[in-house]
Amino acid sequence: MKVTIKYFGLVAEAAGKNEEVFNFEGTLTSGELKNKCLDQLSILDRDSVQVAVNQNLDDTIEIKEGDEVALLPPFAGG
Amino acid sequence: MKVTIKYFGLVAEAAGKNEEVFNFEGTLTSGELKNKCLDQLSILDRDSVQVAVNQNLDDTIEIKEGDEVALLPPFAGG
Amino acid sequence: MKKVFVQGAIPPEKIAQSVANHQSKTNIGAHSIFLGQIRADVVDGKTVAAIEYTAYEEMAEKVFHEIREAAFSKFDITCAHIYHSLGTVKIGELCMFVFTSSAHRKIAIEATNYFVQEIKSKVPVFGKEIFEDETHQWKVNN
Amino acid sequence: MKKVFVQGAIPPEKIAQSVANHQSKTNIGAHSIFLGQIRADVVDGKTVAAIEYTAYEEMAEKVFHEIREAAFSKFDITCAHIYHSLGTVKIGELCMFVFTSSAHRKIAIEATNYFVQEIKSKVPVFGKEIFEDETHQWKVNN
Repeated sequence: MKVTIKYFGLVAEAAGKNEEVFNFEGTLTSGELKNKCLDQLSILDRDSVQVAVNQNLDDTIEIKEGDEVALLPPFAGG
Repeated sequence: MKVTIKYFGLVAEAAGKNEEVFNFEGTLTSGELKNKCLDQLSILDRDSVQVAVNQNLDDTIEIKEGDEVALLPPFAGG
Repeated sequence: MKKVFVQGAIPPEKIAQSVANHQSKTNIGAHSIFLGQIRADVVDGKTVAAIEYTAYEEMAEKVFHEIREAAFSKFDITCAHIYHSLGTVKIGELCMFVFTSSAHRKIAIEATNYFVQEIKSKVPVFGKEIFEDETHQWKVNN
Repeated sequence: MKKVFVQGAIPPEKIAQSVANHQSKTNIGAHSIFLGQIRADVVDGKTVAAIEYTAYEEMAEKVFHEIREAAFSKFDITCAHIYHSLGTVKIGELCMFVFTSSAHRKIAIEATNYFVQEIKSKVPVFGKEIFEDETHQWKVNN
Protein backbone atom coordinates (compact mmCIF):
# COMPACT_ATOMS: atom_id res chain seq x y z
CA MET A 1 0.00 0.00 0.00
CA LYS A 2 1.20 3.54 -0.73
CA VAL A 3 0.58 6.38 1.67
CA THR A 4 1.78 9.97 1.51
CA ILE A 5 3.03 11.23 4.86
CA LYS A 6 3.27 14.94 5.65
CA TYR A 7 6.05 16.16 7.91
CA PHE A 8 5.97 19.37 9.95
CA GLY A 9 8.31 21.44 12.10
CA LEU A 10 11.23 19.54 13.55
CA VAL A 11 10.09 16.29 11.86
CA ALA A 12 10.25 17.99 8.46
CA GLU A 13 13.63 19.40 9.41
CA ALA A 14 14.95 15.97 10.45
CA ALA A 15 13.55 14.38 7.28
CA GLY A 16 14.83 17.17 5.07
CA LYS A 17 11.48 17.18 3.27
CA ASN A 18 7.82 18.11 3.81
CA GLU A 19 6.31 14.86 2.62
CA GLU A 20 7.22 11.37 1.57
CA VAL A 21 5.50 8.39 -0.04
CA PHE A 22 5.66 5.33 2.16
CA ASN A 23 5.22 1.78 0.82
CA PHE A 24 4.22 -1.15 2.98
CA GLU A 25 2.71 -4.66 2.78
CA GLY A 26 -0.17 -5.94 4.93
CA THR A 27 -1.82 -3.75 7.56
CA LEU A 28 -0.43 -1.07 9.86
CA THR A 29 -2.01 1.15 12.45
CA SER A 30 -1.21 4.85 12.35
CA GLY A 31 0.95 4.44 15.46
CA GLU A 32 2.97 1.65 13.81
CA LEU A 33 3.36 3.73 10.66
CA LYS A 34 4.57 6.67 12.73
CA ASN A 35 7.23 4.48 14.35
CA LYS A 36 8.40 3.15 10.98
CA CYS A 37 8.83 6.71 9.73
CA LEU A 38 10.60 7.87 12.86
CA ASP A 39 13.00 4.88 12.65
CA GLN A 40 14.53 6.63 9.67
CA LEU A 41 14.94 9.96 11.46
CA SER A 42 17.03 11.10 14.38
CA ILE A 43 14.34 12.40 16.72
CA LEU A 44 15.11 12.13 20.41
CA ASP A 45 11.65 12.44 21.94
CA ARG A 46 9.50 10.16 19.76
CA ASP A 47 6.58 10.25 22.23
CA SER A 48 6.23 13.98 21.65
CA VAL A 49 5.41 13.38 17.98
CA GLN A 50 1.71 12.85 17.29
CA VAL A 51 0.16 11.27 14.22
CA ALA A 52 -2.94 12.58 12.46
CA VAL A 53 -4.96 10.56 9.96
CA ASN A 54 -7.19 12.62 7.72
CA GLN A 55 -6.64 15.59 10.07
CA ASN A 56 -7.63 13.78 13.25
CA LEU A 57 -5.11 12.81 15.92
CA ASP A 58 -5.28 9.02 16.20
CA ASP A 59 -2.48 6.50 16.71
CA THR A 60 -4.67 3.37 16.71
CA ILE A 61 -6.59 3.53 13.42
CA GLU A 62 -5.75 1.13 10.58
CA ILE A 63 -4.24 2.95 7.61
CA LYS A 64 -6.17 2.72 4.34
CA GLU A 65 -5.11 3.56 0.81
CA GLY A 66 -5.47 7.29 0.16
CA ASP A 67 -5.35 8.31 3.82
CA GLU A 68 -3.72 11.67 4.59
CA VAL A 69 -1.18 10.92 7.32
CA ALA A 70 0.79 13.65 9.12
CA LEU A 71 3.52 13.55 11.75
CA LEU A 72 3.17 16.48 14.13
CA PRO A 73 5.83 17.62 16.58
CA PRO A 74 4.79 19.52 19.75
CA PHE A 75 2.38 22.38 19.13
CA ALA A 76 3.63 25.90 19.69
CA GLY A 77 0.70 28.11 18.70
CA GLY A 78 -0.34 31.19 20.63
CA MET B 1 -19.65 69.14 66.15
CA LYS B 2 -19.84 70.12 62.50
CA VAL B 3 -19.12 67.63 59.73
CA THR B 4 -19.39 68.05 55.98
CA ILE B 5 -21.01 65.08 54.32
CA LYS B 6 -20.55 64.37 50.62
CA TYR B 7 -23.40 62.79 48.68
CA PHE B 8 -23.05 60.78 45.48
CA GLY B 9 -25.26 59.21 42.85
CA LEU B 10 -28.79 58.46 43.98
CA VAL B 11 -28.09 59.86 47.46
CA ALA B 12 -27.11 63.21 45.94
CA GLU B 13 -30.19 63.04 43.76
CA ALA B 14 -32.47 62.32 46.75
CA ALA B 15 -30.81 65.10 48.77
CA GLY B 16 -30.91 67.55 45.89
CA LYS B 17 -27.33 68.53 46.71
CA ASN B 18 -23.75 67.18 46.59
CA GLU B 19 -22.80 67.99 50.17
CA GLU B 20 -24.25 69.23 53.41
CA VAL B 21 -22.94 70.41 56.76
CA PHE B 22 -24.28 68.29 59.60
CA ASN B 23 -24.39 69.50 63.22
CA PHE B 24 -24.59 67.16 66.17
CA GLU B 25 -23.93 67.02 69.93
CA GLY B 26 -21.96 64.30 71.71
CA THR B 27 -20.48 61.35 69.82
CA LEU B 28 -21.68 59.43 66.80
CA THR B 29 -20.25 56.53 64.85
CA SER B 30 -20.12 56.82 61.10
CA GLY B 31 -22.96 54.28 60.84
CA GLU B 32 -25.14 56.33 63.17
CA LEU B 33 -24.35 59.50 61.25
CA LYS B 34 -25.26 57.75 58.01
CA ASN B 35 -28.64 56.78 59.45
CA LYS B 36 -29.33 60.33 60.65
CA CYS B 37 -28.63 61.64 57.17
CA LEU B 38 -30.72 59.00 55.48
CA ASP B 39 -33.64 59.73 57.86
CA GLN B 40 -34.05 62.99 55.97
CA LEU B 41 -34.07 61.36 52.56
CA SER B 42 -36.42 58.98 50.82
CA ILE B 43 -34.11 56.08 50.04
CA LEU B 44 -35.71 52.66 49.96
CA ASP B 45 -32.70 50.41 50.36
CA ARG B 46 -30.70 52.03 53.16
CA ASP B 47 -28.47 48.99 53.61
CA SER B 48 -27.14 49.45 50.09
CA VAL B 49 -25.69 52.84 51.05
CA GLN B 50 -22.14 52.67 52.42
CA VAL B 51 -20.35 55.30 54.45
CA ALA B 52 -16.72 56.32 53.95
CA VAL B 53 -14.72 58.29 56.50
CA ASN B 54 -11.63 59.97 55.10
CA GLN B 55 -11.98 57.83 51.99
CA ASN B 56 -12.17 54.48 53.80
CA LEU B 57 -15.37 52.45 54.04
CA ASP B 58 -16.16 52.15 57.74
CA ASP B 59 -19.50 52.28 59.55
CA THR B 60 -18.15 51.78 63.07
CA ILE B 61 -15.57 54.54 63.51
CA GLU B 62 -16.27 57.52 65.81
CA ILE B 63 -16.63 60.75 63.85
CA LYS B 64 -14.13 63.50 64.68
CA GLU B 65 -14.17 67.19 63.80
CA GLY B 66 -12.83 67.72 60.29
CA ASP B 67 -13.51 64.18 59.05
CA GLU B 68 -14.46 63.81 55.40
CA VAL B 69 -17.62 61.72 55.43
CA ALA B 70 -19.27 60.41 52.24
CA LEU B 71 -22.47 58.47 51.60
CA LEU B 72 -21.98 56.07 48.72
CA PRO B 73 -24.79 54.29 46.90
CA PRO B 74 -24.07 50.97 45.12
CA PHE B 75 -20.98 51.03 42.91
CA ALA B 76 -21.50 50.75 39.18
CA GLY B 77 -18.00 51.04 37.72
CA GLY B 78 -16.73 48.93 34.85
CA MET C 1 0.31 58.17 40.07
CA LYS C 2 -1.29 58.05 36.64
CA LYS C 3 -4.90 59.18 36.39
CA VAL C 4 -7.47 56.49 35.66
CA PHE C 5 -10.45 58.66 34.82
CA VAL C 6 -10.96 60.02 31.34
CA GLN C 7 -13.76 62.33 30.26
CA GLY C 8 -16.33 60.58 28.03
CA ALA C 9 -15.96 57.37 26.04
CA ILE C 10 -12.62 55.61 25.54
CA PRO C 11 -11.75 55.57 21.81
CA PRO C 12 -10.73 52.19 20.30
CA GLU C 13 -7.53 53.83 19.02
CA LYS C 14 -6.39 54.15 22.62
CA ILE C 15 -6.16 50.35 22.75
CA ALA C 16 -4.02 50.12 19.63
CA GLN C 17 -1.81 52.91 20.98
CA SER C 18 -1.39 51.20 24.36
CA VAL C 19 -0.50 47.89 22.73
CA ALA C 20 1.96 49.55 20.34
CA ASN C 21 3.63 51.26 23.32
CA HIS C 22 4.54 47.82 24.67
CA GLN C 23 6.26 46.43 21.60
CA SER C 24 9.65 47.56 22.88
CA LYS C 25 9.18 45.53 26.08
CA THR C 26 10.47 42.23 24.84
CA ASN C 27 10.09 40.43 28.16
CA ILE C 28 6.32 40.48 27.58
CA GLY C 29 4.72 37.34 26.13
CA ALA C 30 1.05 38.01 26.77
CA HIS C 31 -1.34 40.93 27.01
CA SER C 32 -4.80 40.55 28.50
CA ILE C 33 -7.36 43.26 27.85
CA PHE C 34 -10.84 43.81 29.19
CA LEU C 35 -13.19 46.41 27.72
CA GLY C 36 -16.52 47.47 29.18
CA GLN C 37 -19.05 48.60 26.57
CA ILE C 38 -22.42 50.29 27.24
CA ARG C 39 -25.35 47.96 26.55
CA ALA C 40 -28.74 49.08 25.21
CA ASP C 41 -30.55 47.27 28.01
CA VAL C 42 -34.35 47.32 27.95
CA VAL C 43 -36.10 47.93 31.31
CA ASP C 44 -39.91 48.00 31.41
CA GLY C 45 -40.02 48.67 27.68
CA LYS C 46 -37.55 51.56 27.84
CA THR C 47 -34.14 51.34 26.19
CA VAL C 48 -30.91 52.64 27.72
CA ALA C 49 -29.30 55.28 25.49
CA ALA C 50 -26.26 56.18 27.61
CA ILE C 51 -24.73 55.95 31.06
CA GLU C 52 -23.61 59.06 32.89
CA TYR C 53 -20.75 58.21 35.24
CA THR C 54 -19.81 60.14 38.34
CA ALA C 55 -17.33 59.17 41.04
CA TYR C 56 -16.02 60.06 44.45
CA GLU C 57 -12.86 60.88 42.54
CA GLU C 58 -10.31 61.31 45.34
CA MET C 59 -11.34 58.03 46.97
CA ALA C 60 -11.62 56.26 43.62
CA GLU C 61 -8.09 57.20 42.55
CA LYS C 62 -6.84 56.03 45.96
CA VAL C 63 -8.66 52.69 45.60
CA PHE C 64 -7.42 52.25 42.01
CA HIS C 65 -3.92 52.76 43.37
CA GLU C 66 -4.46 50.18 46.15
CA ILE C 67 -5.81 47.66 43.62
CA ARG C 68 -2.72 48.22 41.44
CA GLU C 69 -0.40 47.71 44.40
CA ALA C 70 -2.20 44.52 45.41
CA ALA C 71 -2.17 43.24 41.82
CA PHE C 72 1.57 43.82 41.44
CA SER C 73 2.25 41.95 44.67
CA LYS C 74 -0.09 39.05 43.75
CA PHE C 75 0.81 38.62 40.08
CA ASP C 76 4.12 38.69 38.23
CA ILE C 77 2.98 41.31 35.72
CA THR C 78 5.24 43.74 33.90
CA CYS C 79 2.65 46.50 33.43
CA ALA C 80 -0.96 47.35 34.16
CA HIS C 81 -3.08 50.18 32.83
CA ILE C 82 -6.63 51.11 33.78
CA TYR C 83 -8.89 53.73 32.26
CA HIS C 84 -12.46 54.47 33.28
CA SER C 85 -14.87 57.01 31.85
CA LEU C 86 -16.55 59.86 33.69
CA GLY C 87 -19.48 61.77 32.20
CA THR C 88 -21.70 60.49 29.43
CA VAL C 89 -20.90 57.33 27.49
CA LYS C 90 -23.37 56.29 24.80
CA ILE C 91 -24.44 52.73 24.01
CA GLY C 92 -21.83 50.87 21.97
CA GLU C 93 -19.04 53.04 23.37
CA LEU C 94 -16.33 51.92 25.79
CA CYS C 95 -16.43 52.93 29.46
CA MET C 96 -13.54 50.86 30.84
CA PHE C 97 -10.19 49.61 29.56
CA VAL C 98 -8.05 47.27 31.67
CA PHE C 99 -4.74 46.15 30.19
CA THR C 100 -2.15 43.91 31.85
CA SER C 101 1.01 42.34 30.45
CA SER C 102 3.19 39.50 31.64
CA ALA C 103 5.79 37.05 30.39
CA HIS C 104 3.18 34.31 30.62
CA ARG C 105 -0.43 34.09 29.51
CA LYS C 106 -2.07 32.74 32.67
CA ILE C 107 -0.65 35.50 34.81
CA ALA C 108 -1.86 38.25 32.48
CA ILE C 109 -5.33 36.72 32.20
CA GLU C 110 -5.68 36.22 35.96
CA ALA C 111 -4.42 39.73 36.69
CA THR C 112 -6.90 41.36 34.31
CA ASN C 113 -9.70 39.30 35.82
CA TYR C 114 -8.60 40.42 39.29
CA PHE C 115 -8.53 44.08 38.26
CA VAL C 116 -12.00 43.91 36.74
CA GLN C 117 -13.54 42.24 39.79
CA GLU C 118 -11.83 44.56 42.24
CA ILE C 119 -12.81 47.67 40.29
CA LYS C 120 -16.44 46.57 40.05
CA SER C 121 -16.70 45.88 43.76
CA LYS C 122 -14.44 48.46 45.41
CA VAL C 123 -14.27 51.66 43.40
CA PRO C 124 -16.85 54.38 44.18
CA VAL C 125 -18.11 54.99 40.66
CA PHE C 126 -21.81 55.63 40.08
CA GLY C 127 -23.77 55.14 36.88
CA LYS C 128 -27.01 56.79 35.84
CA GLU C 129 -28.64 54.83 33.04
CA ILE C 130 -30.34 57.36 30.78
CA PHE C 131 -33.22 55.97 28.75
CA GLU C 132 -34.19 57.13 25.28
CA ASP C 133 -37.13 59.08 26.79
CA GLU C 134 -34.66 60.93 29.08
CA THR C 135 -35.91 59.27 32.27
CA HIS C 136 -33.22 57.39 34.20
CA GLN C 137 -32.41 54.73 36.76
CA TRP C 138 -29.29 54.11 38.85
CA LYS C 139 -27.13 51.22 37.78
CA VAL C 140 -26.02 48.60 40.32
CA ASN C 141 -23.19 46.11 39.73
CA ASN C 142 -24.14 42.48 40.22
CA MET D 1 -15.52 29.97 7.58
CA LYS D 2 -13.27 32.96 8.22
CA LYS D 3 -9.55 32.40 7.93
CA VAL D 4 -7.55 32.53 11.15
CA PHE D 5 -4.05 32.66 9.74
CA VAL D 6 -2.48 35.92 8.70
CA GLN D 7 0.95 36.34 7.14
CA GLY D 8 3.48 37.92 9.52
CA ALA D 9 2.82 39.96 12.66
CA ILE D 10 -0.61 41.21 13.67
CA PRO D 11 -0.61 45.05 13.67
CA PRO D 12 -2.01 46.78 16.81
CA GLU D 13 -4.38 48.75 14.56
CA LYS D 14 -6.22 45.49 13.82
CA ILE D 15 -7.31 45.43 17.47
CA ALA D 16 -8.70 48.97 17.36
CA GLN D 17 -10.45 48.14 14.09
CA SER D 18 -12.00 44.96 15.49
CA VAL D 19 -13.24 46.75 18.60
CA ALA D 20 -14.64 49.64 16.55
CA ASN D 21 -16.50 47.13 14.37
CA HIS D 22 -18.46 46.01 17.44
CA GLN D 23 -19.71 49.41 18.56
CA SER D 24 -22.96 48.93 16.63
CA LYS D 25 -23.67 45.70 18.56
CA THR D 26 -25.39 47.23 21.55
CA ASN D 27 -26.18 43.91 23.22
CA ILE D 28 -22.46 43.62 24.05
CA GLY D 29 -21.36 44.69 27.53
CA ALA D 30 -17.85 43.22 27.67
CA HIS D 31 -14.97 42.42 25.35
CA SER D 32 -12.12 40.19 26.41
CA ILE D 33 -8.92 40.23 24.38
CA PHE D 34 -5.80 38.13 24.56
CA LEU D 35 -2.65 39.00 22.63
CA GLY D 36 0.42 36.83 22.26
CA GLN D 37 3.66 38.76 21.85
CA ILE D 38 7.07 37.35 20.93
CA ARG D 39 9.48 37.37 23.88
CA ALA D 40 13.23 37.88 23.61
CA ASP D 41 13.91 34.72 25.63
CA VAL D 42 17.51 33.90 26.43
CA VAL D 43 18.58 30.24 26.06
CA ASP D 44 22.17 29.25 26.82
CA GLY D 45 23.26 32.85 26.39
CA LYS D 46 21.56 33.26 23.01
CA THR D 47 18.64 35.65 22.56
CA VAL D 48 15.54 34.90 20.51
CA ALA D 49 15.12 37.43 17.68
CA ALA D 50 11.98 36.06 16.02
CA ILE D 51 9.70 33.05 15.75
CA GLU D 52 8.93 31.52 12.38
CA TYR D 53 5.50 29.89 12.47
CA THR D 54 4.37 27.08 10.22
CA ALA D 55 1.20 25.02 10.48
CA TYR D 56 -0.61 22.00 9.15
CA GLU D 57 -2.98 24.57 7.75
CA GLU D 58 -5.93 22.45 6.62
CA MET D 59 -6.07 20.62 9.95
CA ALA D 60 -5.45 23.83 11.92
CA GLU D 61 -8.35 25.68 10.27
CA LYS D 62 -10.57 22.66 10.96
CA VAL D 63 -9.51 22.58 14.64
CA PHE D 64 -9.98 26.37 14.97
CA HIS D 65 -13.49 25.85 13.64
CA GLU D 66 -14.19 23.04 16.12
CA ILE D 67 -12.92 25.19 19.00
CA ARG D 68 -15.22 28.03 17.88
CA GLU D 69 -18.21 25.69 17.70
CA ALA D 70 -17.45 24.30 21.16
CA ALA D 71 -16.98 27.80 22.59
CA PHE D 72 -20.29 29.03 21.19
CA SER D 73 -22.09 26.04 22.71
CA LYS D 74 -20.34 26.42 26.09
CA PHE D 75 -20.46 30.21 26.49
CA ASP D 76 -23.17 32.76 25.76
CA ILE D 77 -20.92 34.93 23.61
CA THR D 78 -22.11 37.20 20.81
CA CYS D 79 -18.91 37.06 18.74
CA ALA D 80 -15.47 35.52 18.68
CA HIS D 81 -12.52 36.31 16.45
CA ILE D 82 -9.15 34.58 16.30
CA TYR D 83 -6.08 35.53 14.33
CA HIS D 84 -2.74 33.72 14.35
CA SER D 85 0.43 34.55 12.49
CA LEU D 86 2.26 32.36 9.99
CA GLY D 87 5.79 33.13 8.84
CA THR D 88 8.23 35.33 10.72
CA VAL D 89 7.18 37.42 13.72
CA LYS D 90 9.89 39.46 15.40
CA ILE D 91 10.28 40.00 19.16
CA GLY D 92 7.83 42.60 20.49
CA GLU D 93 5.37 41.87 17.68
CA LEU D 94 2.00 40.14 18.06
CA CYS D 95 1.50 36.54 16.92
CA MET D 96 -2.01 35.86 18.22
CA PHE D 97 -5.19 37.89 18.76
CA VAL D 98 -8.21 36.33 20.45
CA PHE D 99 -11.28 38.53 20.87
CA THR D 100 -14.61 37.52 22.39
CA SER D 101 -17.65 39.60 23.28
CA SER D 102 -20.63 38.97 25.51
CA ALA D 103 -23.38 40.77 27.37
CA HIS D 104 -21.57 39.97 30.62
CA ARG D 105 -17.95 40.23 31.68
CA LYS D 106 -17.44 36.80 33.22
CA ILE D 107 -18.61 35.01 30.11
CA ALA D 108 -16.31 36.99 27.81
CA ILE D 109 -13.31 36.48 30.10
CA GLU D 110 -13.95 32.74 30.47
CA ALA D 111 -14.49 32.31 26.75
CA THR D 112 -11.23 34.04 25.83
CA ASN D 113 -9.39 31.94 28.38
CA TYR D 114 -10.96 28.81 26.88
CA PHE D 115 -9.94 29.81 23.35
CA VAL D 116 -6.35 30.49 24.36
CA GLN D 117 -5.96 27.19 26.19
CA GLU D 118 -7.61 25.18 23.43
CA ILE D 119 -5.54 26.85 20.72
CA LYS D 120 -2.30 26.24 22.61
CA SER D 121 -3.05 22.56 23.15
CA LYS D 122 -4.97 21.47 20.06
CA VAL D 123 -3.94 23.45 16.99
CA PRO D 124 -1.05 22.08 14.87
CA VAL D 125 1.06 25.22 14.74
CA PHE D 126 4.84 24.94 14.97
CA GLY D 127 7.29 27.61 16.03
CA LYS D 128 10.97 27.88 15.18
CA GLU D 129 12.70 30.24 17.60
CA ILE D 130 15.38 32.04 15.64
CA PHE D 131 18.26 33.35 17.72
CA GLU D 132 20.23 36.49 16.97
CA ASP D 133 23.10 34.35 15.65
CA GLU D 134 20.68 32.67 13.19
CA THR D 135 20.75 29.30 14.92
CA HIS D 136 17.35 28.05 16.05
CA GLN D 137 15.41 25.76 18.34
CA TRP D 138 11.86 24.43 18.16
CA LYS D 139 9.38 25.98 20.56
CA VAL D 140 7.18 23.77 22.74
CA ASN D 141 4.06 24.99 24.56
CA ASN D 142 3.97 24.31 28.29
